Amino acid sequence: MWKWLHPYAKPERAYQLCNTLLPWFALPAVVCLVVGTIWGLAYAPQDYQQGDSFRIIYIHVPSAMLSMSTYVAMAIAALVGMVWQWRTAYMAMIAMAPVGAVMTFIALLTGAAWGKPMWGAWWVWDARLTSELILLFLYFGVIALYTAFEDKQQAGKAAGVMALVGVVNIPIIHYSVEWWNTLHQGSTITKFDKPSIATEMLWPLLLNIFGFALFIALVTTMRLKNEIIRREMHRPWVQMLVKQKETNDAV
Amino acid sequence: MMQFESWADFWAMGGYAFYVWLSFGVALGAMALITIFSVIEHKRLIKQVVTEQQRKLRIQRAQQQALNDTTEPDRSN
Amino acid sequence: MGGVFKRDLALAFRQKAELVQPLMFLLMVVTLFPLGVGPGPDTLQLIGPGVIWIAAILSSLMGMERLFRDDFADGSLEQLQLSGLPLYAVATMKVLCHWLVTFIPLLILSPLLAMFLNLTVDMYIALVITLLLGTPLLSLVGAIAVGLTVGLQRGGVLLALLLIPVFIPLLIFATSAVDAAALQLPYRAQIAIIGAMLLIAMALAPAAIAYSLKVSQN
Amino acid sequence: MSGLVASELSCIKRDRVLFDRLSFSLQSGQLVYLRGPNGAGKTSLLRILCGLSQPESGTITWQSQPLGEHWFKDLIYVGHKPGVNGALTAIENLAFWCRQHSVSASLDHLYHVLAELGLVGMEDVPCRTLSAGQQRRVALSRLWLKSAKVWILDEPFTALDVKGVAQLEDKMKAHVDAGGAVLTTSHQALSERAGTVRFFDLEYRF
Repeated sequence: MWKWLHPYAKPERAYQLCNTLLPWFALPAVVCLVVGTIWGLAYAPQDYQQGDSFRIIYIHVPSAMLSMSTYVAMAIAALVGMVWQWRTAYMAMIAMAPVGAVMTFIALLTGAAWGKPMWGAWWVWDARLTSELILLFLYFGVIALYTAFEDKQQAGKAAGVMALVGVVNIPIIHYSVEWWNTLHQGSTITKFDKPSIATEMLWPLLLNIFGFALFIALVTTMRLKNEIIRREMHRPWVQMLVKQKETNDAV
Repeated sequence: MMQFESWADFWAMGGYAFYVWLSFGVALGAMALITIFSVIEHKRLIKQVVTEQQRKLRIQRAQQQALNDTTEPDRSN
Repeated sequence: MGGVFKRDLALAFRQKAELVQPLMFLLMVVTLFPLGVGPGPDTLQLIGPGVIWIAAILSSLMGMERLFRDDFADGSLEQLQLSGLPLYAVATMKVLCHWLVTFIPLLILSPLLAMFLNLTVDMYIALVITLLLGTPLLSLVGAIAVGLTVGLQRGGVLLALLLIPVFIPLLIFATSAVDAAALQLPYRAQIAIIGAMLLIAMALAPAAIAYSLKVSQN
Repeated sequence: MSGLVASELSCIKRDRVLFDRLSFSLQSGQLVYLRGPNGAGKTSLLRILCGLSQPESGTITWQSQPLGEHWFKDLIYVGHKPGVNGALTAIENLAFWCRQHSVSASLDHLYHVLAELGLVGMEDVPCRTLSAGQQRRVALSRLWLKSAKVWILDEPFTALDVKGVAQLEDKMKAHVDAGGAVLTTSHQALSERAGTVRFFDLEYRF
């Protein structure tokens, strides 16, 4: 795998790979999201307890799940960059950060919108919501550190270290917040636990999880392309590429 | 099999319309925004490369000009 | 290695203002709380552990920059890196020294804080144990972020941004230990978890600090 | 190949290629003078050769081995930043440095070296009270203290007065004559006192 992957460490090859992958992410992402969402909204059966408000699950759970996985993916990219000195790995890491932050934001907002009818308050210091909030802070940290550096090479490395520190911390944060939550839980709070979710409810959820994952991959590739161009602006291959594009557009 | 009797029912979401549509709306909006921003950024970067190329061309031309200017008096003599 | 330690200690005592200022900050932040929420002894006891720990984290963030800032700015760090000594060991020494001069005074100050916030003796004992185990963790993990931001002109707020989320678990376990002590409950579990986190940090942080300093030198 | 050999070095700073596939060698008995306009990457090259920062690609060897402890033992680097702590005295700074670099120098010797550099009476005042030129002398006194084979000096003449420049040039010549090697950059030309100089040019690249 190493032999096969290595040429893609070169930004130019990575850019080409992005271009080939893009349609493969875009189409299935749209299909999964559209089908999953319509199915979830209109065809999945009602929850006998929560009524139709449970339908928020079809975006809350995928975004919450994938916001965590995106952070882990960032840390893996950072590790790859560190171990094998791939510039593109750092670029991929920083391309992921805003997407992950958006996912976290969606998870937080949908959590709040779900919480209001269920708990009667927009914000409840529930374990999962609190972890999501801290995760959002971690994303902010990585992005802020990256933008603080003038030299983006250095920025990538620094943000990578912070992503790794964060990823070591995520399980600890998760555990600690859960501990804290059970400790301070005065009133009975019905958690988001999905009590034996019916299969008819599950299929659209799986579809949407898939769709969200593909969407994240899609936006990451788009942003990675941008990052590569920004960093390689003065290289001949970028200039060739742009020239080619111009002539194509002219015709 | 659709779970709702009518369109009106569907939009009402069993009384939870505001929360459900808020969630889906914001999610859609956020996802659309980040996609659009990425596309706009791509266009901006391509434009930047083009201006960079033109600047380089100008510099080259100016240098050529300067070279011509210094050699011309020699020819007139 | 001992040289680094001695020099840093000497430097710390020569720049006493930098040593004392975070402590004064800590004292003032703690004073703000009774003024803000009212002086009811029960309320104070309830929020006390959290207040002390939050104030400790904030004040440690204030003084944290000092860890590598001067050495980076004047080039001493370059010379240290070229001395052939392993950088992680040098960094660990510096962190140890920083911990001694920042947090030992805090521990000395802690009885006063406990009195201000009406903590019981049991709570105070738990507080001291958590401070003893938790503050080295602050220094070790903080040093990674300091190493990363040392080359930046305005690293101060950024440092807090990076570190506060990372310190949340420590805050939770430490305050929960003191709360447990208030109710006469055992709090060994919390202490054990903080200890475990400290051990992980001791194992991983030196390498990470060394790496981040190298990144900053690039 | 003995000496300091760098091959195929590339360096990218702020997404600008400073140099690409650059090869360089420094042998004993050579004084190499690195020239180039501002922003050409002189300091970056020196720092990479020292082992302070990593090149994008390429290898550096010292006496046929990759840079490591044996290299640091044979190197003195004096950079833009003097590496002198302002709160400590010159003697304290140097004593600490000697200890870190495993140089055994007695206190008397330190006083002697500082006196030779014209810093009599300034040995035990905090360095921040010294002038820029005096601080530079404290930094350069390392060349008198450690017997290293290679000196890498980044703008060593900055802030030095005429006498200081001459003294440093003499020292560099003596070092080269004794079989040492010097790599330096400067904005002012070296005078003849420094002996034969090889030039190495870096160009500014867009």
